[in-house]
Order: sequence, then C-alpha cells, then structure tokens
Amino acid sequence: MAMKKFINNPDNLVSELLEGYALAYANKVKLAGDGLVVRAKQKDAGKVGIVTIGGSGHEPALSGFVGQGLLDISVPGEIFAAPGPPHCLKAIKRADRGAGVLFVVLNHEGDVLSANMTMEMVEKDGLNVRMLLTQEDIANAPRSEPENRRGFIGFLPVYKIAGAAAEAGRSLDDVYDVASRYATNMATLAVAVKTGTVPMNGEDMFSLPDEDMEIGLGQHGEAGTGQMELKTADETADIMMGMLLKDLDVKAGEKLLGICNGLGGTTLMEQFIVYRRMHQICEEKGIELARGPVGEYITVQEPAGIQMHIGRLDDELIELWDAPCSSPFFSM
Amino acid sequence: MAMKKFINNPDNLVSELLEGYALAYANKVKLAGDGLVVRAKQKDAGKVGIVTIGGSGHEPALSGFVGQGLLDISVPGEIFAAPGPPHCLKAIKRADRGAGVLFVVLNHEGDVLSANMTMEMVEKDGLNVRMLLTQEDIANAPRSEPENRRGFIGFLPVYKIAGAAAEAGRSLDDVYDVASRYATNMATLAVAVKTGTVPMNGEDMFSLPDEDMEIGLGQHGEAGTGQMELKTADETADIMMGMLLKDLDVKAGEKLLGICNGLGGTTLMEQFIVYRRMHQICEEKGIELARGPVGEYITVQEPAGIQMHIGRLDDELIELWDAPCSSPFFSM
Amino acid sequence: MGETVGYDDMVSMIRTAGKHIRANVDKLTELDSATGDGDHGAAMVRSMDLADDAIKAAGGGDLKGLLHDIGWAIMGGAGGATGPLLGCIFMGMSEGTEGKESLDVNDLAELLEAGLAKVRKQTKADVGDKTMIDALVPGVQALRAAADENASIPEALVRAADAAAGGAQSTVSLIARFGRAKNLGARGIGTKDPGATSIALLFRGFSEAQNDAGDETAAE
Amino acid sequence: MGETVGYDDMVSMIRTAGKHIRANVDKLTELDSATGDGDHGAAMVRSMDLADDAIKAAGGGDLKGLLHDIGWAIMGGAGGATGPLLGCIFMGMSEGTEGKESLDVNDLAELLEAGLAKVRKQTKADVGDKTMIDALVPGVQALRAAADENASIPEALVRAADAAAGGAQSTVSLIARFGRAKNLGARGIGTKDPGATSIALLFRGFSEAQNDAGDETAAE
Ligand SMILES: Nc1ncnc2c1ncn2[C@@H]1O[C@H](COP(=O)(O)OP(=O)(O)O)[C@@H](O)[C@H]1O
Ligand SMILES: Nc1ncnc2c1ncn2[C@@H]1O[C@H](COP(=O)(O)OP(=O)(O)O)[C@@H](O)[C@H]1O
Ligand SMILES: [Mg+2]
Ligand SMILES: [Mg+2]
Ligand SMILES: [Mg+2]
Ligand SMILES: [Mg+2]
Repeated sequence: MAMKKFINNPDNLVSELLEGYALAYANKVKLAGDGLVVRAKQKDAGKVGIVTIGGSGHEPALSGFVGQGLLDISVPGEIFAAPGPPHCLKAIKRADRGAGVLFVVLNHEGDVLSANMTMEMVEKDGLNVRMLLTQEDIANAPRSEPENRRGFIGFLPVYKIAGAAAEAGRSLDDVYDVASRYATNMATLAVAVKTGTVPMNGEDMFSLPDEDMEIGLGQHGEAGTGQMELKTADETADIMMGMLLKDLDVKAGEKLLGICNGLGGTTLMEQFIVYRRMHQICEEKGIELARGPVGEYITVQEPAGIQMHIGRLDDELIELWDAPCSSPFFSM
Repeated sequence: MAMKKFINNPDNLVSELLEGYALAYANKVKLAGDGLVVRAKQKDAGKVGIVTIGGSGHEPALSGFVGQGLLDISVPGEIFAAPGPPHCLKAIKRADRGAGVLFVVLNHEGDVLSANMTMEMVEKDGLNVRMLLTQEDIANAPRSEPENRRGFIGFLPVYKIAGAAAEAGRSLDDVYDVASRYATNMATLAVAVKTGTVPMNGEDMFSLPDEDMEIGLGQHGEAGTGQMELKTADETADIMMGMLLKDLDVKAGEKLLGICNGLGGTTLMEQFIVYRRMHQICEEKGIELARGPVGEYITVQEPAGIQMHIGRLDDELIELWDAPCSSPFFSM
Repeated sequence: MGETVGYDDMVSMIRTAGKHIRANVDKLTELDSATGDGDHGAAMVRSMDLADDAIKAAGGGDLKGLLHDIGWAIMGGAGGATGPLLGCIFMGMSEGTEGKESLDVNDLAELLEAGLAKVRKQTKADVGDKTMIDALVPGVQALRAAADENASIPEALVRAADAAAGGAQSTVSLIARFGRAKNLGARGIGTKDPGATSIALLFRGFSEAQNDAGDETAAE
Repeated sequence: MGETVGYDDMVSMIRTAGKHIRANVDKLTELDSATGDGDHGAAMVRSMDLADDAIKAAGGGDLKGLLHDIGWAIMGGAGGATGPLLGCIFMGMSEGTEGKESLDVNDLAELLEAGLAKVRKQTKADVGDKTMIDALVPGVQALRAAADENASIPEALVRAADAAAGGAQSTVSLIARFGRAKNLGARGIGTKDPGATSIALLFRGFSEAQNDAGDETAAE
C-alpha cells in the first residue's frame, strides 16, 4: 500500500511543517533563523528563559508549546532526530534575557548527547544555564536508575511549571527547583495497539499481532515489555495505573496531576474514557486526581496508543500549573 | 482483526466519554442533567447564550468548545446521532440569560429534524431564540442550494464570532447577524485517504482502494465525488483550494480565514504542510490568508483525511475572531 | 373495540405495534446496515420501550396527553432520524385527538392525518423519495378512504396496514433522496427502506390489535 | 607524506574517508534499518559532505581550526546520534593538535586519543556495548601501540584500520547497551553495529590516504 500521508518531498518535511505552523499561528510564534521556533513577542528582559530541544514528527510537541507562560524557544531536530549543539547554543543565547536559561531536555540518547555537548559550550562561554533532564518512563528501568528512563509527556507539566515560575520573575535556581521537584515526582507509561508509519519511507514503525496490545513502548514504538491480549479501556487503565501508582509510591490523601495523551491514532473519545477510569481508580484509593488535561500533546505519526502520566502535586505546584499560559497547543 | 479501540461497553461510549471529559476539564466545563455540557461558571445575566447540538464520536467537537467567548451549552447526541428535541429545549432554556439564545445547528438531517422540532417548541413557549444553520460543504451542491450543503468545521469560526459578540453584550439580532455573515461566506471541502472504525461494531466506516484518495466525503465518510489517485500535499491543496476559492468567488485583495482540520488519522505534521500550501496559493493570487488555526477540531473516529475551510473576513469579523476565548479545545 | 377506539384500545394498538417491531429488529438492523448506519432497529425498539414507559407513567384516561408524552419521549430518546420523525407522528396524533377520548373511524383517520401533517412539516420528503413517508402516506390515505366509506375500524385498519406494507415494498426499487441512504445513490436500489418498513409494522400492529390477532407478528 | 602529517595530508585523509563512507552508504542504511531507524548511512554521508564544505571554507593552514570547524559542522548538521558523537571526535582531535601544524606518528596518536577522550565524556558506552566505541577504541589503541614502537605513519594507520575493522566485526555477536539498538535487546545479535562500521571505514580511509591507495574503497 502506498504511504497515505499528505506530504511532498520527504526531505523537506521539517522545513515545510514549521513554515505551515508559523503561518497558521503567526499571532503566537515565529521562526527565527536556524529553524528555531520563538515567541512572536519576546519575553520581558530580566526573566528566566525556557528552552527545549527534540526531534520532529511528534507534533504538536515540542514547538506547539512556545508561548507566554510556557517555552521561549523550541529547537526542533529533523524527523525523530535531535538538533545539533550549535542550534541549541544559539537558542540558549537568544533566550537569555539577563536572568539565565532553563534548558529542558527529554531523556533520549540523541537529545542528551546534543544537550551535553551544548552544556560544554555553555560553560566555556560562561553562560548562566541549568539543564533539567526529564526521565519518567517506568517501563525500562526502576526509579533508582533515572538515566535509563525515557522522557515522555511529562515535559508538558515541567514546561508549564517552569514557565509559570519564570513568568512570575523568579530566579533561575528557583525555576529549576520547582520544575525539578515535579520532574522527580512523575511517572509515565505508554501502550499501543496499532503502529504508525515512518514518514520518510512509508514503513511501519513497529508491528503487533492483530489481537494484541503492548505496554511499555518507547517514543518511536521501540519494543516494550508487556505484550498482551487487547483489553478494555478500564482493564488497560487498571493495569497501567497500578504500575504508575506503585512506581511513584502514591499514598492516600495525596494530590496528583494526570494526563492521558493520545499518540495519534487513538480518538479523543477513547482518551476521555481512559481518563475517567484513571480518576475512578484514584478515587477508590483516596487519591485526588486534582488536575489533568487529556489530548494529543506528543504524537508519533498515528500509532493507536496513549501515554498515561501522573505527577505529584503540592500547593505551590498547583498554583504554578493553574497560572495562565497561552501557546498554540496549550493554554490555560 | 479485533477493534483496536480503548473502550468498554459500546452502549456506554457517550456517557463515559462525557464523564471523562468533564473530570479532565473540571475548571472549564461540567455536565448538567440530561447530558448537557455547560460552562463551569455560567455566563453573566443579560448576555446572549450560544447553544449547539450534534452527535458524539467527533471529539473534541462539539462539547470541546464550551467556554468563555464560545459556547454556553453543547447538547451531545449518541454516537453519530442527533440529540432529541427535549434535550435541546432544556439547553436553550438553561442558556437563556435574559437576552435570548443563538441556536447553532450543523446541516445534517438528524440535527435539522431535531432542531426544527425544537424551534416549534421554542415558539410555542414564546422563547427568544434564533436558529443559525451552517451549510458549507461544497461537494454536494452549488451555493444556490444551501439546504444540500452539509455543516463541517465552519462551526468553529461561527461559534467564535457569535461567542465574542455575545460576550461583548450585543443583542441577539446583532449576534445572529455577524455569525450569519460569516456563515454565508464560508466554504469547506473534505478529503480522505483511509477509513476509520465505527466504535459500536468495529466496522470500517468506508473503503478506498490502496492507491486512492477521495475528495468530497461527508462527515461519516459518506461517499464523495472525487475519487482519484493519491496526490502530494501540495497537489491536493491545489485542487481543493481551487474549488473552494471558486465556489466562494474570492477576489484578489480579500482577506480569508483558513482552517486545515484533521479528521483523526492524519498527523498535525501533514496538516501544517497542507496549510503552508493553502497560504502559498492565496499569496500567489493576491489573497490574504489572514488567520487560521490548524488542528483536530472535528474528527470522526481516526480516518486519515482533512477538512479544508475558508471564510471571508472583514474588519469586524477579524476583531471578533481575535477576541479572547477559553474552552478546553480552543483558546485565544 | 369495534366501533370506537378508546384509551385502552390505543394502548393495546401501540403495544401490539411494539411486538411487531421487536420481532423484526434484526431485519430492520440489516436494512439500515445496507443503506445507512445500522441503528434503525435499535432506535425503533427504543422507541417502543419509551412508549411502554410513557404508558405506564400515564396511568390512563387522557388520550391526548398519552400520545403527546409518547411522542416527546421518542423524540428525546430514540435518536437518529427515527426520534424526531416518529416522535413527531405521535405528537401530531396527539394534536389530532382534539381532546376526544373515544374515536370513531373518522376520528381515527383524522388522528393519523394529523400525525402525517406534523411529520410533513419536518421533512420535505414525499412519496417516491424512499423514506418512511412512502409507507405512511398510503397507510393514512387508505384509512381515510375506508373512513369515508364508513368501514368498520378493524376493516379500515386492515386496509391501512396493507397499503402501508405495499408502500414499504415499493421503496425497494427507489433511489433515496433523504436520510443517510441518499449518499448511496443508485447503489441503494434493491433494498427496502428501513423507516418505511417500520411504519408498515406499526400499521400492522394497530390493525391486529383491533382484529383480535395480537399474538401473531408480521414478518417483513 | 610518510614521516609527518600536515594540513594537506589531513585533508586528503578525511576526503578518502568520505569516499569509503559514500561507497558503503547502502550497507550502513541496511545495518541501521535492522537495529535502529535506518538513517545512519544518510547521517554519515551528510557528515562527510559537511566536512568537505568546512575544508573548502577553511582555505588552509590552520589544522586545529579546520578540525574544530568540521566537528562543529557535523554536530550541527548530521543529526541523530552521529552528529554529536562524530562531531565530538573531530572537536577532540582539534584540541589534540595543541596547535601543531605537522604531526609525527606520536602526535597523530595523541590527536586520535584526544578525539576518543572527548567522545568518552559524552557517552558511557564502553567496549562491548555494541557502539562506535567498539571500533574507535581498538583503532586508537593500535595507533598508540604503533607510535610507541616508532612505526611509520602509513604502517601505524594500517594497523589502526585493521584493529578498527576487527572491533567493528566483534559487534556482530554483541547485545547493544546504548543507542536505539538497545531496545532490540538480544534480537540485535547477528547484525554489525552501523556506527562501529562507519568508524572502521574512516580509519580505512585515513590509512589508504597515507598508503597511496586512495582509489580503492573498502567493502564492509
Ligand atoms: N429526511 C427524512 N425524511 C423522512 N424520513 C427520513 C428522513 N431521514 C431519514 N428518514 C427515515 O429514517 C430512516 C432511518 O432511521 P434511523 O436509522 O433511525 O436514522 P439515522 O439515519 O439517523 O441513523 C430511513 O430509513 C428513512 O425512512
Ligand atoms: N550512546 C551512544 N554511545 C556511543 N555510540 C552510540 C550511542 N548511541 C548511538 N551510538 C552509535 O550511533 C549509531 C547510530 O547512529 P545514528 O543512526 O546516526 O543515530 P540514531 O540512532 O539517532 O538514528 C549506532 O550504531 C551506535 O554506534
Ligand atoms: Mg440509521
Ligand atoms: Mg443513526
Ligand atoms: Mg539511526
Ligand atoms: Mg535517527
């Protein structure tokens, strides 16, 4: 079967999608040279900048969250590939409004390599930057081995919390501390039932038997740990929430943020149905699922599946989460 | 192949998805009795209410747009089915804050039947309501036969414009007039390349040969007029924008709003790439594609495809479009 | 029964109609699957369940009120095209009672004429458009003709049921111009319209309730 | 050439390495398709194109500057894991020149040791983890050993290239512990690591440029 995607030359995917994105949301974002996505209106001087990096093909992640109260600059790489350190360095320099920059990186090897090299340059140049690595996928490794936990949808609350603190004029160390408090208190797990298509060559990203689903996949469908027969929405949520709550050691009386993030091919209808059960499970255990968006924030070329996320909240984090923000794909 | 959807009992799809939606967005919406989706905080008295109706299975449409500056109440029906007049009547009564209600209905037979019967009751009860039918799909009938043009994504700018006017305290007639000015100056066309799955029974919604795409489909994959070989994103946009601009008789110098709406299985990446070409085409013709969101606003159970929409703007409409609004799935 | 139809007779007519619908639900589902979205059988069963509920809730005595409640309940609960259209027929019938509690054959014809008139206000579909109108119109017309000839109510209803069944059958060779089936165009030729089939079943039920043959069910 | 490597020699070594990469791009794509995402061949070709561009832009004379520019360009433009890692090797080599414009065999070993040291700061992967490190480490070690024995530069580079090729070959039986291939676990056994294969090709190119055999290309 031909690749059934609305694209032109696969070599131009990223430049074309960024161009379309910036045209459609010209009121909020624009493209700077070197493929950086920046705010249409720069943040006030004296406030901490927030920069992130990551491969393309996961729209609206990550550039969809550039905007007031969220990111200052996103550095998109090619499809599924990290951007290079020179671009990252330029973004950091541009985002520095005199109060330093928080550099948020999702734990994927390419991104981390690029980020580490960037940080070497940052230090050589004497810039005021702190890097925060998000490491939350519980499928691959225990909590004691964060370096082996991948960065998933947890980036969204991390951007939101950091962005709100930065907008409030707090110092880089402060911004780092609140964002990192959330980042070290979150857990995510993915499940998929159908594959997506690699846009460069039309190939399936992975394969699954007709009657099966798989828990624990990576961001690009890298094999997970739990291949099993298809389950209902409630059964799937029961299994996954059980693993997440255990991993994060959530106790009755605690407050959580919860996200059900669609990977592309799963309808919002289903995401709502799954979120309903996430909420029920918490309620049964005396845990409050206090906040939670549901939607497609990070996709990966139309596989059917979701990322289920929880994160521990406290009063300060709730306040930062609730603060207003405005980006093309997330607003409060 | 088993139906690869995260659902439970197909009979409970709508109640479960609404419950999950209201839990996830408790800050913005809540469920009222009889399955109405209402704002978490009611609109101020003395302002025109905006009510819409429509079948479920198209999430985030239509309930995703309940919120400040947009809808007051959405009346969701069962999957792909209109809600009954009794529910519509209740919604209208509830939304009436003393200044009357604009009742926006997408032109689909079930919805229109239900809406007409509702309007009969409304008149019997002496309520102050004006009904606005959106009729914009150019595939089925010429502009001179609006009754045969289906209502598609054009509901979104109509809600937005009406909502902004209502929020500004304008009269029902005023609100109707601006919304109707946009509604009679818009055009939409759909294209699909892959089918979705009916969630009640797991069947394909329609079928298309492996190498083909089809232009002019209905909201549920009802057969279109233009089955043809797959094209690139640019070629597809060229064909469709040509038809849309011709239908609306757009002249150089005019300003348009443009939407590229994904139906579920088409990535945002592709939607951006298509929007880019929509913009280029306008530019080449001296037309300004002045505003335009891109994203999934009305879906239909994961078929790969898009709805391409244009609408004529003037200064007043631009101002109303740009006014702030805040709903779970559309904010400005 | 026989010369007039009272409240209890109407209840029995509606219940017998429900029996015929339930006995044919799979057929209705199959027809709507072929030309529409497959939910017409379920919508009709739900309609008859709602009618039963309304009958139970009503308690008795007020025919106009009963028919109104049934119509309003079906409108609100049956969904799809069936809800507003079938609901409308009952609402129209309610208006057509003009407050009478006992209907002669002429009153009965007026009642159904009012149902037809009400539904015609909601849809532009006419005979030949392959919708429920194709069964409703001949059914109502046959009832009117029988009333004009002063036929007995049981006989009038048999003639109406036969005419409705014929009307439903006539849809097989038609192209749908309304409803979901419209999108199918000529590909729908060969399949009977599900809505018309349901209307014929309702008439058959009405007739059988007045002819003491309420245990058998028609097969469509 | 022979006793020392100057600016022009380095340029010719890099260009010959590029020739070997380009000749084996399909093989590299195939290996990365089997264990990763299939883009390693393209990333390596892009890297060598970027190196060529940097060479053209540099004009000549400043070896340290040239290697830095190549590294920085590859980091920014090659993408994936290749960009930062291979870029890093060149950046490290730049630091390892210590400003010398003419390198004897010992200087050359130091240069590549500096490249290895720099990349080691970026990744925890070690020999046996089925990455480019498996080719880089034996290649650099063989060069160091040859330098310690005062071998000629051409001979030292042949020994390094052989060792790197052997290292790449050793990855066939390994399980990847870094990079995308890690997710494959034991299923990756049997496939040579694409990154290690590329490193071996680079060493082979360096060696051939110094051995006057620049027209043939290694087949991996
Ligand atoms: N506009 C209309 N006018 C008259 N009858 C209609 C119309 N639309 C649909 N119908 C009838 O409704 C039937 C389908 O009912 P149902 O399956 O409940 O509706 P839906 O198409 O919404 O699923 C059709 O067979 C036809 O008889
Ligand atoms: N963490 C790492 N340390 C060392 N080498 C690595 C690492 N990750 C990947 N590699 C090397 O990179 C190669 C893949 O390169 P490439 O395909 O360009 O990267 P990507 O996996 O991002 O597509 C692997 O074969 C391996 O040799
Ligand atoms: Mg139907
Ligand atoms: Mg239906
Ligand atoms: Mg690769
Ligand atoms: Mg890659």
